[in-house]
Amino acid sequence: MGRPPLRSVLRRVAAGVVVLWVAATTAYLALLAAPGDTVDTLIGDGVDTPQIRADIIAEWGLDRPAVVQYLDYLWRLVHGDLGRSYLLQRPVAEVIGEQLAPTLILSVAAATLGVLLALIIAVVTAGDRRPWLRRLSSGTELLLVSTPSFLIGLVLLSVLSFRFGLFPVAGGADLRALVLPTITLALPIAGLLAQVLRDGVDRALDEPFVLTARSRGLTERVVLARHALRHALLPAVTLAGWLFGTLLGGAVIIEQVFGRPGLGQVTLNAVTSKDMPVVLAVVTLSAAVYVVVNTAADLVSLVIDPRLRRS
Amino acid sequence: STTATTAPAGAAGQPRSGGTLTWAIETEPLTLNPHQYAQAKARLLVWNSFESLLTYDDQGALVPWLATGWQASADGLTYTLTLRDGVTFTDGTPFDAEAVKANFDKLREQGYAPGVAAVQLRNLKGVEVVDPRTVRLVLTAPDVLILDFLASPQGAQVSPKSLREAANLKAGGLDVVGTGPFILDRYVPGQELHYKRNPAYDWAPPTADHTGPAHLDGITYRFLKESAVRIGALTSGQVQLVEGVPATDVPLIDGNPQLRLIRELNSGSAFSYYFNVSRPPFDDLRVRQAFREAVDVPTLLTSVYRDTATRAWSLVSPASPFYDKRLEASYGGDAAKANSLLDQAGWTQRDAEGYRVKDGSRLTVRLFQSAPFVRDRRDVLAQAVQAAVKQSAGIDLKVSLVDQGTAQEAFDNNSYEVFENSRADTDAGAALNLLLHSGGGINRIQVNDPGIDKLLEQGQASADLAERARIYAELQQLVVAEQALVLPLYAPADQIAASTTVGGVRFEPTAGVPASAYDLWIGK
Amino acid sequence: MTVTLDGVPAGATFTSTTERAAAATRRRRLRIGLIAAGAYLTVLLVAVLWPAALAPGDPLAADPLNVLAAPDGSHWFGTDNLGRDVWTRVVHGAGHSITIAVAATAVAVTGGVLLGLLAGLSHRIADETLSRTLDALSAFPTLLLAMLFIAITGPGTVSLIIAIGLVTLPRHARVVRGLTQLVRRSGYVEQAVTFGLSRPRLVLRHILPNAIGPIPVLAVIGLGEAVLIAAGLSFLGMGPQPPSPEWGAMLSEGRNYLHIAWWITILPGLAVTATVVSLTVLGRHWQARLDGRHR
Amino acid sequence: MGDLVSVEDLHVTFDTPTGEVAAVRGIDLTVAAGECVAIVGESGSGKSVTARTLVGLAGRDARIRAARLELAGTDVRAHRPRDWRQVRGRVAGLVLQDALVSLDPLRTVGAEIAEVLATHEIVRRSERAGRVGHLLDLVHVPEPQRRARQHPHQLSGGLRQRALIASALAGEPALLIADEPTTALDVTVQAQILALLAERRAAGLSLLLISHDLAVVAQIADRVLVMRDGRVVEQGPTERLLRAPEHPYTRQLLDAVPSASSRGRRLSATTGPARTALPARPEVRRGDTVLTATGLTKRYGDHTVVRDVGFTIGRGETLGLVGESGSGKSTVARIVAGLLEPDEGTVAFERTPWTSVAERTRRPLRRQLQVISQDPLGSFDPRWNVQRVIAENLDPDISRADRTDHVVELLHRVGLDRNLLGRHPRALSGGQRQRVAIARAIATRPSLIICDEPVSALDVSVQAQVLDLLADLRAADGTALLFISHDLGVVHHLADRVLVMADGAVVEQGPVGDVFTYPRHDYTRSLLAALPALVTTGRP
Ligand SMILES: Nc1ncnc2c1ncn2[C@@H]1O[C@H](COP(=O)(O)OP(=O)(O)OP(=O)(O)O)[C@@H](O)[C@H]1O
Ligand SMILES: Nc1ncnc2c1ncn2[C@@H]1O[C@H](COP(=O)(O)OP(=O)(O)OP(=O)(O)O)[C@@H](O)[C@H]1O
Ligand SMILES: [Mg+2]
Ligand SMILES: [Mg+2]
Repeated sequence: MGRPPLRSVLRRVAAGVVVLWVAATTAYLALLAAPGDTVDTLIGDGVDTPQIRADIIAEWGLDRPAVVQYLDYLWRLVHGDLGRSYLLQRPVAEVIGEQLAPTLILSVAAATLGVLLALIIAVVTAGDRRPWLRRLSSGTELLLVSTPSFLIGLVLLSVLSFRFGLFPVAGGADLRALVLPTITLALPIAGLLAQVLRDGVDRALDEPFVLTARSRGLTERVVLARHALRHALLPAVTLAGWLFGTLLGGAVIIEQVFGRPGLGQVTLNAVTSKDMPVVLAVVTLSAAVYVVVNTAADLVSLVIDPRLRRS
Repeated sequence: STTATTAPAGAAGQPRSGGTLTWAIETEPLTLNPHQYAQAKARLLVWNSFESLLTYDDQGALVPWLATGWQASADGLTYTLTLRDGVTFTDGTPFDAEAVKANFDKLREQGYAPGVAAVQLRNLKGVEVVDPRTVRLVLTAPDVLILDFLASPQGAQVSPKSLREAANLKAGGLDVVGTGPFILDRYVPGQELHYKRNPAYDWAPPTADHTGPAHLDGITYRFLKESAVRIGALTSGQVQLVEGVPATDVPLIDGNPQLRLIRELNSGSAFSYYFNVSRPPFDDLRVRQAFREAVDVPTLLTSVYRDTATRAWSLVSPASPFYDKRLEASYGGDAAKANSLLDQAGWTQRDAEGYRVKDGSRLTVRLFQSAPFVRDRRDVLAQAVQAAVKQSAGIDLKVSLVDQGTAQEAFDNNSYEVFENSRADTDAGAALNLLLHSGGGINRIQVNDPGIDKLLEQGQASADLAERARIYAELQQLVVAEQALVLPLYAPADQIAASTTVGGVRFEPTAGVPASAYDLWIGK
Repeated sequence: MTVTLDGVPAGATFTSTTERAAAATRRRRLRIGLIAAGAYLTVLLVAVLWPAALAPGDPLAADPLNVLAAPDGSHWFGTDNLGRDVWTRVVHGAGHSITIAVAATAVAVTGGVLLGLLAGLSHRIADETLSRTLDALSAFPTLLLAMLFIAITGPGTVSLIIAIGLVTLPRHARVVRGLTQLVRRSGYVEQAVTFGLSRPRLVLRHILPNAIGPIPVLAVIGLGEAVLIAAGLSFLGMGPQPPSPEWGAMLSEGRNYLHIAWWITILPGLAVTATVVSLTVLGRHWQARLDGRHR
Repeated sequence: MGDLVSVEDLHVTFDTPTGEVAAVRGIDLTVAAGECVAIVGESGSGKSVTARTLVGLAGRDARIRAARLELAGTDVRAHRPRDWRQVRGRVAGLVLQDALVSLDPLRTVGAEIAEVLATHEIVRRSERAGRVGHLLDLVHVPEPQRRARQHPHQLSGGLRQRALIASALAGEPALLIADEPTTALDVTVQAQILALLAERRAAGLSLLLISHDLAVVAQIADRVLVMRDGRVVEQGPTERLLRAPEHPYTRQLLDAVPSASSRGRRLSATTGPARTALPARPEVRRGDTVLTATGLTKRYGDHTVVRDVGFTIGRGETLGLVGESGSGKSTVARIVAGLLEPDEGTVAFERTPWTSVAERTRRPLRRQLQVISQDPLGSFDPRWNVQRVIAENLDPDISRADRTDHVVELLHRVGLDRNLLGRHPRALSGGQRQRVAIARAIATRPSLIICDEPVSALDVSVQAQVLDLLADLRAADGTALLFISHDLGVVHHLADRVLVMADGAVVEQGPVGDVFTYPRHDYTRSLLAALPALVTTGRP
């Protein structure tokens, strides 16, 4: 009791591995199908002669059959070797490794801020107590989730940074440089999560057990915090996968807007320049994170909801 | 339109030593190893920590740098270089003939720098160490462009120790060092580069403003891709220098007393549209001429770049010593002429959308822009050209902004009619070779003209500047005036915006790109 | 979205008219929102079907001598960096943006319904395989997957449509799969079995129509999302080709002028936001009505 | 004085988007200290609203008007939220109808009870755990310490209801309001809960008991109020009210209760002349079996839910199937209906093998066997209207033009008007829905109808109508019924023979009279003992 049974955890991990493999393979095949071959990519807009082509083919082992290259790729992947970047001429693990931290910091900061904001908004505006506040807030949330995040970022940047110089424009070292990107990334998250949470709280408040709780003489605040909120968290937790996607996808755009280093930039560059090893690594990495995040979310659900603990 | 202005000395007062600057640049270098250099936008970084054997002065003449002199043999097959004494790499390795040989050997190693080995060094047979201060380059065929290579970033000298031991030699990094006035001491990918002063530096080239160590204690280059962000960072005082100032932001800089704008044309080739002559409709000279007449270049440049772009008349940049002035005002901007040329060429009908039609097919020409390499708002310019040729001559220019693979595929399949390009080679001849020679590496327009080939070969074989200028002028007449292979649009320029406190902001002579940080200093 | 609470602070219990008035206002507000959304969408529809009615000009007509003009009487959304009228471009761009969103959603819905139905009706192994594939698909962050796809096919309208369709497909598939399983085990399907219905008839007559119940609503809300994703991709330079006045492309082009000509970016941005908001409001209202009917 | 509750002319009205709903329209109610007052009435008559109003939880949209509204001598009409909180749990405890959802599923039972102790500061923090155990013990929860640490879903329905009562008692209120505390429970468990409430009352607690089941309240209430449409139609001491009901509605309610004594007569005055005899049962030809089941066994994992069940149903016979929740009744029904394959055993329908054959082989005979489920709404395609629902089961050969006529005729047979044709089942009342389901079932003139708890979800009076209808149809068509119910009274009223199931096995079977009068098996006996009877001669 109380702990998820080992078997279901193992099942999840196995399913996760399958997802990983499918993701990596799909990406591999997709890139294979892409127009222009690898040699073209490596040449870029540089000089192009048969000799150069031959050199490149020899250097990267591109003359091997596609199957062999694929198996080699999987084999190295299993051993944690992500290959070398075509574009940057460095080990992919290194490229990604050094760009991971900024993205991670931004994501964690944004996720924390977003979730906190959402919780506060949901708790303050749930129910019918302050109808005007609720209206205001749900309108704002709708606007936030309906506006392209780069637009929000650009506006924040123009006003707070260029116009008033409150925050540095770019850079990753300074803690103050983290403020605007974090807000930009956190706002849509807060908007959507707040809606989901408030919806959950509202729904929970409609449940008979809340009526029972009220009949015990509890204050509204206690009813909300102790009873309704936990129920509202359940649907919110299942959004973990979405949250992760938003963070990574958002990072691509936010890093571009704010000129921050990070995985998003690496990804964008790799995708636009067909830097296959890097793209594959990002795909595999994001699939791995997705699997981990979703498994974690499942486990959190188990902790929150004892009913799920029956196998 | 304005012409290039060389930088005024800048800030108030005399050069001072000390302090650090932050410079926002547009492009993060793909590699920090000069041998692998491929991005003109990264050139200003190279000369901070690396140096070449020769360099250009502002007349386009070669002057000594790490080599004090050179001697070509009468047959043009051997070049003997004497090296400067007392130079050391920043890792302590002495700079000598062995080091130069090590660099050339590395460059010709298979798989290390295939582009360099196949093009610039294609005529190099070998390098001989005569004595510690003398090296000899032996060629298989006369090739004056080898000297241009000696002055190029790819020819920069890297410490032999780095060449042997660096962890990621091709990518470069803190462990790949040269002899420059600065030492790279921090690289945060995606964010910034930081250089500190090389205190031992004492071998500045004659083109520099001063000698001895650099003025600055250090300099940070921050990568800010978005132009609006760069300008924002400058106006809000977060950086002191910005490169890549878009035309639309010029008034913003001009209107700010704390800031000033410095501008210089690049050398090499002008940004031009080249016509693919291997397939219709540009196999017809009249259509090529008509396309050129249909575009009113000055109006377009004004609209896209305000008044900051310099119109090009030739594919050779006006900043180059080989520029042929006679081409100026010799063609272009005559819509009536364009229409009559097209009528003559048989494109007489019009379809519902107003495009010209012949034998049931529309006068469509395709231009592929490879997204990773689009800069200077060339995508916007393309749209402007597109609108112009439609409005004035009924030509359907299809512009596709695509990734490199797709662009490459279009080239491989010969399914394009227009090809756009500009090159920042210091010696325009090198660019012309690649673009116009029948065997050229980027002869995308597939011109195969013995006359052109012959002129190009003569230009490469001659060592005399005046002689070369004459040859290349003849070539430009042939290519631009007679055959109308190209529609030159503008001369790429670099614009630097800087805080007025920063002094010594310069451009590299001849190349026309921002110079290294060596001469920079901070006034009061 | 308004939820009436059963038994909140009971002090309210004894108040009368003010409370009722408040409830009435709430309802009216809701309706005002709905009417505004409907009105906007109607205008949008006109812009899509007959843009010339709202903006007779040519969205591509450049006016090199009048670039970056601020909004005024003649150009009431101002002009852009090539002197094109922003209002005309926004109106004509609606066709592009909405077509992309509609087509992408159609791709997502068609694919999602088919896959979801297939998975929901299949037995263990086939279902697992399909579900895992969908999982793998959703394991990519939306934007990354779309970027990858576009990187492969090259940018352009069709790529954009398929990419957005692809990334939003798993959601529809999941809903349909879950509902199919639910419906398959429901009382009425079981009942229909006792009437002797054959399997294909069962699927066509009962399972499919009930399993796709929420899809129209999801699709409407998904439309808004598709507009957003398209804008994001265009921002990254993976959208339709210039000089197409597609909204995302306009935003992307305009961003470099934000500090000197806000209207090039902000006004198309508002069009995007208003579209997404209106579609969401409409979708939610529809959903609430469906929920009300089922309760 | 001494009255704990004193209400005069209470009106409760709800604002809804479709208009006002007057849920309570002027009732008077008093509960004296130590008294047990019951409110009975059919669904929607305003019972729950009245109960909730007493603790100020009628809802935000509710408007309340009363000439007098006093709790423990205090006028609560002007109470603010803070004042109400002092009332709730302390003056009056509330037990809601459905224990399954009335305890927070995410919290332990102990935490729920302790919450009351903490809110009203009944005992010090350190003593709370002890007090929780004590309270659970008081309501006869075995192993109180362990149960306190469990979550609601780990408790059976009966235990959950006890825990809920414990939490309502924790604040030591003088009054306990129990809103249908036994509705969802099995008879045996129901009896235990009633005993528990009686015990608390004996200990001095006042009770306001709400139920739709007269038999339940008869057991412990001192006084009964009969509500209808928000009004009290009759009230008085239990004994008097049951023995000599004055109001026709009360009488109707009493008549509608099916039992051994109601066998053979009408339950509802609306389906025919009141209290008259039903049409004769069809003649049962025992030799001519419609369906034979032998050795049916069904397992889920290592849990055997049906164990070696066998029976036959003769043509025209009604076989009753009773048993507690989870005893496997529905599983048997699903096997017999050919919706579930048994692990062992066979079923023959109309002398044709019915199990272990392909669905295609069953299809021709499908029309002969129909199913009516407990939840009629769930058995209708949610998109369809009444006409389509019924027409789906018509003979496919009937021409399009005639189909409507057939549907109308079927509606008529089940006592529904043709103006319901275009309606959505959702817009029908429970009784109407079940009639539509029946109309659909008889459309094929089946030889056997399986009825799985067809009346469990209905009010007594509606239940009475449906039962009468089934009896009428059975007589007219000679249809055999497999009638499943957990209500012994209903089975006794309707069935010819009965099958008693416990834990998946048949423990007893035989003619209804024999089994219910002389039960041989202990389980049957305990079921019968727990059955709350309408004892009109006085309280037990
Ligand atoms: N919050 C509310 N808003 C609107 N109408 C309500 C509300 N609560 C109850 N009603 C209506 O008040 C009437 C009485 O409801 P109540 O719950 O008291 O019935 P009941 O006698 O308890 O029935 P049941 O036996 O089904 O529980 C019903 O018609 C119901 O629809
Ligand atoms: N699909 C299933 N998987 C596992 N267990 C099941 C399944 N269906 C039924 N059961 C179990 O079989 C047992 C008998 O269920 P069944 O529904 O036949 O009981 P019942 O007598 O009809 O009860 P009720 O009166 O509550 O309807 C229960 O314990 C139930 O949990
Ligand atoms: Mg009730
Ligand atoms: Mg059952």
